[in-house]
Amino acid sequence: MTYIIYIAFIFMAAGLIFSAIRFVKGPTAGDRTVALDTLTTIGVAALVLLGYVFQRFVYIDVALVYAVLGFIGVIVIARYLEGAL
Amino acid sequence: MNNTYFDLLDYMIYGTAILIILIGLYGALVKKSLIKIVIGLSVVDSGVNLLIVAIGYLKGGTAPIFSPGYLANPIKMVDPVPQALVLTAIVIGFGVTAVALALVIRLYRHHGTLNIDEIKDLKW
Amino acid sequence: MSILEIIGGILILIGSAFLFLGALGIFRMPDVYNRLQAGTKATTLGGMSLVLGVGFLEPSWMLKSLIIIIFIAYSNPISSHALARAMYRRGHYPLIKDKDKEKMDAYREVVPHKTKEEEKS
Amino acid sequence: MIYFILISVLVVLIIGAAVYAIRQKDLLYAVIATGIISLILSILFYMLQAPDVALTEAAIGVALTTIIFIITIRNTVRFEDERDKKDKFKSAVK
Repeated sequence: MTYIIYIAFIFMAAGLIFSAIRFVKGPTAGDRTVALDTLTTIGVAALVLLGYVFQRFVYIDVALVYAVLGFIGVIVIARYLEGAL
Repeated sequence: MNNTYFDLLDYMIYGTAILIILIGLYGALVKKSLIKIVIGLSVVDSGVNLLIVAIGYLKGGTAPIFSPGYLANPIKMVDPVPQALVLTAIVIGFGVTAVALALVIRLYRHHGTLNIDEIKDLKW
Repeated sequence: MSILEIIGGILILIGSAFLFLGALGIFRMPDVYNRLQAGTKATTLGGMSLVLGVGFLEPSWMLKSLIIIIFIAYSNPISSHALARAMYRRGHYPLIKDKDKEKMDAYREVVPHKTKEEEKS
Repeated sequence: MIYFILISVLVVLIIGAAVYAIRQKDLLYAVIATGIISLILSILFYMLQAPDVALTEAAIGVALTTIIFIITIRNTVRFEDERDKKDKFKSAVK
């Protein structure tokens, strides 16, 4: 079970790095916003798995709040790009 | 799962926090655009918060929150005072950022520019 | 090792693999719409599977895991749809031939956007 | 060891995002970079055993700060060097 969590953390760290590279390279504003969205989803998953590692039930609330509020920033940026904010 | 993984990582966190403070300070001092100055102040705020929380960290500790999972298996807790301070500082930092951005919008409507070299008169 | 732990471990592996593949898709795909498709669908499946796996590992956390899954399931499609519509209205074409772009311009009455000529200005 | 890798990745990402937010000429991209700084900072708070601080940082840093910066950029200019180019969709304020 320990090795499974190690492998999952390595996968998520690689995902964070790839999304960050796309954020730096991306030619348009949409690419960078997609990178932010992916980073948010990977962050929620990482928070839940870290909560399991630390064995505290209270820690899951952070991931819950993050999943609720994380997409508002992306929607505001999208409305601004659309010209309709 | 053992919790004693912070060997040299705490120094790494300290170095990161100080580096972020210096980067934000550079942005706030050197850049010409007013919004970029506010972004620099926000980055400084993040670095200070990270530094204070890292000072209160205890190796192998857990969060200072009582819950049934903690009472079944009690181990030592980290210092709760810096966390309370940072919790207030985050909200105050957001208020400072909001007021600064409101002033930026007022300045732009009056002067038509955001370059601080072109905003010279004190009265508006 | 009980049966719940085996199921949870397999779900965590699947979830982390899909998160990694979604990020790799963002890195490798050629234009904005392909990157949206890779970066939102794959990471939605990955995140939901990983959170469900943690819920299987600790059965008393299952209710909160299901709530997180519901929030991922409604927040990710909303953000991806808003972003795709913004890029379409801004005048970004996908990687298609020039004669197919006129087909895309035929939808201007339904959803107004900038055409190929206006994009240059 | 695995935490060393994870925290190293987070530290590199947060320093890179800070440098990017300061050096980028386009202010919209700088604002997105501050959102990434806030996200990574929230995960670091979480790993430093401060979940309440992480919760506040997630709520304020990701949603509210991005919103007020975007509203400011919409009401002023998008680019740092104003004479270079104007935003196509910038509506008239004055």
